Amino acid sequence: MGSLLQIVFDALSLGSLYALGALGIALIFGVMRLVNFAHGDVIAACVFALLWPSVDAVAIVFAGNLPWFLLIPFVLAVGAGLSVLSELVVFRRFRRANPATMMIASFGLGFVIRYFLLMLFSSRPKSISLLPTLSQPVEILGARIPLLQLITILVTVAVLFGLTAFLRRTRFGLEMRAAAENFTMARMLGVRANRVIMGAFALSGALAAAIALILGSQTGTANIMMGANVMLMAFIATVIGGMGSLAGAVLAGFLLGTVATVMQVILPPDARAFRDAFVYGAVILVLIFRPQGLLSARGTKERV
Amino acid sequence: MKRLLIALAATTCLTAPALADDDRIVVGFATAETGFMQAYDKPAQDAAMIRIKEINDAGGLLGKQIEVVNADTKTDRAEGAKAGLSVIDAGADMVVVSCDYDFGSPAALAAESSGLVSFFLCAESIKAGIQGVGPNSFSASVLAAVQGATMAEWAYTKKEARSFYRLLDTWTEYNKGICDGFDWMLPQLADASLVGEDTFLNEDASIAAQITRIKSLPEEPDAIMLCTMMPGAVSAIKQIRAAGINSMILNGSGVDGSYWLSAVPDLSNFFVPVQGSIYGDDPNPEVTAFNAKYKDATGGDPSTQYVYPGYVMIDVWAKAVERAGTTETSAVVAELEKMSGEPTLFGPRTFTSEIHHQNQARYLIVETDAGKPGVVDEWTISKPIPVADLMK
Amino acid sequence: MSRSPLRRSLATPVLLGLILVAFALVAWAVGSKPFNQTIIDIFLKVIFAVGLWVFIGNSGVISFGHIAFACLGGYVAAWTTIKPMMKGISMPGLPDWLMQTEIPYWAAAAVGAGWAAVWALIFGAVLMRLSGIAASIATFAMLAMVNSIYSNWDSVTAATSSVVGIPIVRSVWPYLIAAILAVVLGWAYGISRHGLALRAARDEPTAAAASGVNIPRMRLIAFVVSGAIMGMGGALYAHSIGIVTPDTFYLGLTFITLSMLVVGGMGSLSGAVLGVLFLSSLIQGLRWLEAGVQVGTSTFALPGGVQEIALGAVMILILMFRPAGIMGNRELTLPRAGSDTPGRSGPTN
Amino acid sequence: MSLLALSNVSVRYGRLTAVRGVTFTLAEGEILFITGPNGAGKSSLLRAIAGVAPPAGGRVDFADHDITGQAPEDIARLGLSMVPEGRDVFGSLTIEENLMVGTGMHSATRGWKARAASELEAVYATFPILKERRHTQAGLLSGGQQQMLVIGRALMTTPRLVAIDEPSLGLAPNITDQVYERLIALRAERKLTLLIVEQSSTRAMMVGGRMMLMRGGEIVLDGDARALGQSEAMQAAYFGYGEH
Repeated sequence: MGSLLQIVFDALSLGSLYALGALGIALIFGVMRLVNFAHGDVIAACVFALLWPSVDAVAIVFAGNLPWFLLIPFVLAVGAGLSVLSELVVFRRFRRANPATMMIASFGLGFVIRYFLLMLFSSRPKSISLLPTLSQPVEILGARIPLLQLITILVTVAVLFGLTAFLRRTRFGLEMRAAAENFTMARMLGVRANRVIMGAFALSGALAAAIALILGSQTGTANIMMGANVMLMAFIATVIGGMGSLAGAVLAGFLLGTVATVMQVILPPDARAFRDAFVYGAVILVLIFRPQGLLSARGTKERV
Repeated sequence: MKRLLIALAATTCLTAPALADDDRIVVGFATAETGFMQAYDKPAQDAAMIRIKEINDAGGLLGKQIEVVNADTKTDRAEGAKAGLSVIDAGADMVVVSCDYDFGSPAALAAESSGLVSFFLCAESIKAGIQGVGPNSFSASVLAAVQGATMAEWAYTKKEARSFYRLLDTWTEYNKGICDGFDWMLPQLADASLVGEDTFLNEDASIAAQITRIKSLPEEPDAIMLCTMMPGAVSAIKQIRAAGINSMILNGSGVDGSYWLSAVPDLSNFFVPVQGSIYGDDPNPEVTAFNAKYKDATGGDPSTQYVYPGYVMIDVWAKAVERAGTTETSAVVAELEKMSGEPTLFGPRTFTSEIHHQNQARYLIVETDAGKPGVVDEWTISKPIPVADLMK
Repeated sequence: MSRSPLRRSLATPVLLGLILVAFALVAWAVGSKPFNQTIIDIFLKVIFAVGLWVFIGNSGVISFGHIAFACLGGYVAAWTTIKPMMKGISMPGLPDWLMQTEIPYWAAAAVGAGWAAVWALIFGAVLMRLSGIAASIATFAMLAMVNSIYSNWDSVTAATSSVVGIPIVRSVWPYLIAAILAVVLGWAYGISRHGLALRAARDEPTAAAASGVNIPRMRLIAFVVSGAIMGMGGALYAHSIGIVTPDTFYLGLTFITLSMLVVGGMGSLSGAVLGVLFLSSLIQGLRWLEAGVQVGTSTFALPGGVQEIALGAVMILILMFRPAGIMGNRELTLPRAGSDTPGRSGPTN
Repeated sequence: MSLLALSNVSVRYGRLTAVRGVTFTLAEGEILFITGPNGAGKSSLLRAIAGVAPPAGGRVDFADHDITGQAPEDIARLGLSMVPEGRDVFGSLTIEENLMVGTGMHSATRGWKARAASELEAVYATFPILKERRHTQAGLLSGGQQQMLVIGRALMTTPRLVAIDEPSLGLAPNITDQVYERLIALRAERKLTLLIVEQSSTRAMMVGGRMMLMRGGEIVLDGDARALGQSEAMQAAYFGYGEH
């Protein structure tokens, strides 16, 4: 019982990360058909924002020393700001480009961010003690769960509820949902394109920052490649979920987390190293049987 | 240091290949100045520069000053091959290549085909040498397998560990090397047992599933052999401790250093093998003196033990050149292969015609207790790991 | 019009081939080993970009998976050209007949192409039923799958460790021949019935489907041809540096080759080739600046890492101002007699 | 004073010219039908006016503003409401949410919420079925209901000009009648100007007003709907007799 519960928690916490990532990618895809490869690098940049640039091995903690009630808004603001900046400087000029061109441009941007971080901080992973009180285990129904795992799940649930409320209850949310479904039509109804897109980028950046906070506290390191893995999985989750469908992205994120966790549990030791091959194989299968994704967004026209 | 760098930059002009002549001895560094490997290559290269400067200040090698040429591998294999060829074109007598076998071998292969001696800065795979490059290639560090074997035997003998758990990060050959050494040693330890094993990937965002497996054991193992490296190591250690597992954690040298300890506050029961101590408590006072010299040259303390192989490399090579009376490859290789227990600042070194690497070495054991690392012991495995076992 | 369309389009591979020959001649004339290696690297990228173009350019489906075929080809080179004794140590799980095989590098490139084509056929049969982003993701999943298998199948691929002992070929000519071969293959495919039909389907999917074009089958043919070219490139890549590892053939190479294709213009074969030449020259130029350039008495050098940042920035700028790439869907051809602008025969959107 | 004025507007997609040199003006309160066969360029013309596909040449003025090449949202905010062909409902939004999307453009003015609420009631009064299913996802509606929804949604923005592409497409004749009744009533109440694209001239002849016939991207006839509809010239021009 205890260990089953543990597995459930493992799956949920990993799925939470993927779901948050997928949401960040789906939000932007929804409003401008951009598959944003720079998302992972925004995650990394958020963690590095806590440090003072230096190529020494020892990290010079800067903003990371703030109390949590300042630290969290600070990181969220960095994520949102960087993301909005990328829209202003780069993506705004690609509104009429085809998705493939935009995708490559976003990759180029990610490349720039990554090497900028590399130049400032070097490739050596820096350690930071982010929110150290979260590293304690807690006892739930006979299972000892790391507190952070619990918080990750709770934060994700809170973010999902908050975002749902935002999208359902506010005018901005309404406009964003309308724009995600049919951008041109929304504009013809007077919805300001730039405002909605900037909003989507800001939200997506804040979600990246949330992942950064979780990853940072969980791993205790800042590393220029740290967002890459989450981003790839999130990217896949977005597609499996049905591009443009936010609910689908979240669902698929949790599904991927569960599949990866279950594979790790049930595969024999020799096959465990091939875990990712099985996961990717499953992805291909899902796409063969449901090429439009698990929950395809109604009315979303694909343009690739 | 700054003047040294300017001198380096001036000699780096790739477009004007200099011809080797007898008045100069040139060491070519085909290492990463940018990209991921830079953080690993640069410190060892700085240490090598210190030894070169010492030799030059003392009158040079065979009466000649050692000169240095550089080329950047950009942490890229194809660029590595180019960098190797550039320093050879610039007249290098010996080619120093990147720390990691995968990234260093293209340049080493270029040196090998030009008939030059090559040295890996700190590669710890058996392939970094005869087996993976050719008869003129060497590594300045110690095999990863020796680290795993050292930790197993030491924990068994000194800490009375009997039940071991093996957690392998399949990301790199280095990680697998540590676990291979552990696997070789474990059956030789009477009534020591492996109570479980698992794998993960360095980039895994969470290793919760792997930890759950450890926790579902009837009782906590005495020791967890953790075969991984940065950056995933910190994450794994942090998650293991966060889950409330307090077994001793044994590692390879890749996690040496105090720079990351703030990520896991009050870490205890954590053991790492090192070639020399960066914590100022090395039993050999000359190591502490070297650390000071390193700080003078670079402005910072050594951050890990991987600084030291760079110094050892120039040291043993220069001795071999001195003894051979020439930089000619076959003579230098012959002298290197005669070294058996050759004393260096960081323990004795042996090269044979069978293996250009250390399959047995003296290691200092560093224990981290309540977040403070310090040398607690010294250990040399009871017998060298046979080459056949390393090649399996 | 006096000249036939075939002869007119023949100008494209001839011109591209001449440009490649010119690069090889420069390498030969300069005689510097690292420069020679740089040119070899460019030729390899040309092979990869042309391989990508055969599928992406003609079908309009972005594939992230083609480097997997380069990986398959690279390991074929390892399996067939390393000395049997060394193979026995690093890859003991190989079947006996393969263990004993030792063939020259050019044969390995051919076998690598064939092996990659076989797998392209198998994967393609499943994947080509998809289209759009689903297809792109599925190709990506294929890459990740191949990478994961090759990174862990210890006895046959030596897992993540470098496979060494692949004979190194440092002469520039074999790579030149292979690059020209890839260009000719790409051109021949492009003007073939299948290539034309696939491009028509790309531009007018509904019309093509209505006129009975079997799009999945057309895509599959392109997938196999491009897989073969990638396999050949992968094998030669292995011979250019002498080692293979699975992560050589992963995201890094995928994105750099894809970027070269997009910057050059994925609508045309000339775009694929010129994109490689342009970005490679840019990278090389920036590297020289990074290493330091003598200006008068002082040395001017960019700080390390600027090269990558500048590369990313230039890529973005090119895409911003020329979204269809440098060539903008046009082919390089001889100017037509009269006042017409060059290159009108390329496919258009 | 004209509300909408086009001068020499052309629209191109790649090398294809969809609209060539169209010039006309539309006065406030006027009703204009544009008819013509498939591919005549009617929809392209509407898209160019609404700013969705900016004209390749020429100039568009609306309510004393040059709107050539302006963003669709800015044009919409000047009071030009467009109902494109193909029932672009927001499928995952409810009916009421669909109707409310366009009201946001007035959120800077005082009392907009109250006005939006009364507009909503007015739309519901015209199309009671929408009120009945107000919390249903729009994607689940039938084609006719979706058509009602998009027209209602356009009216929610209190526009000065409504441009509708094929309002009768897929609607039952009695519903079409209701739609037109409502539009004509609004025209009387608020001097609403109407620009309606219909493939056939039947409806134009019933309703009356001005009619233009497009063919091959050009306006070939322009005049009173009833008079034109009965003329021989109309038949000939529509089917392109005597051209080939």
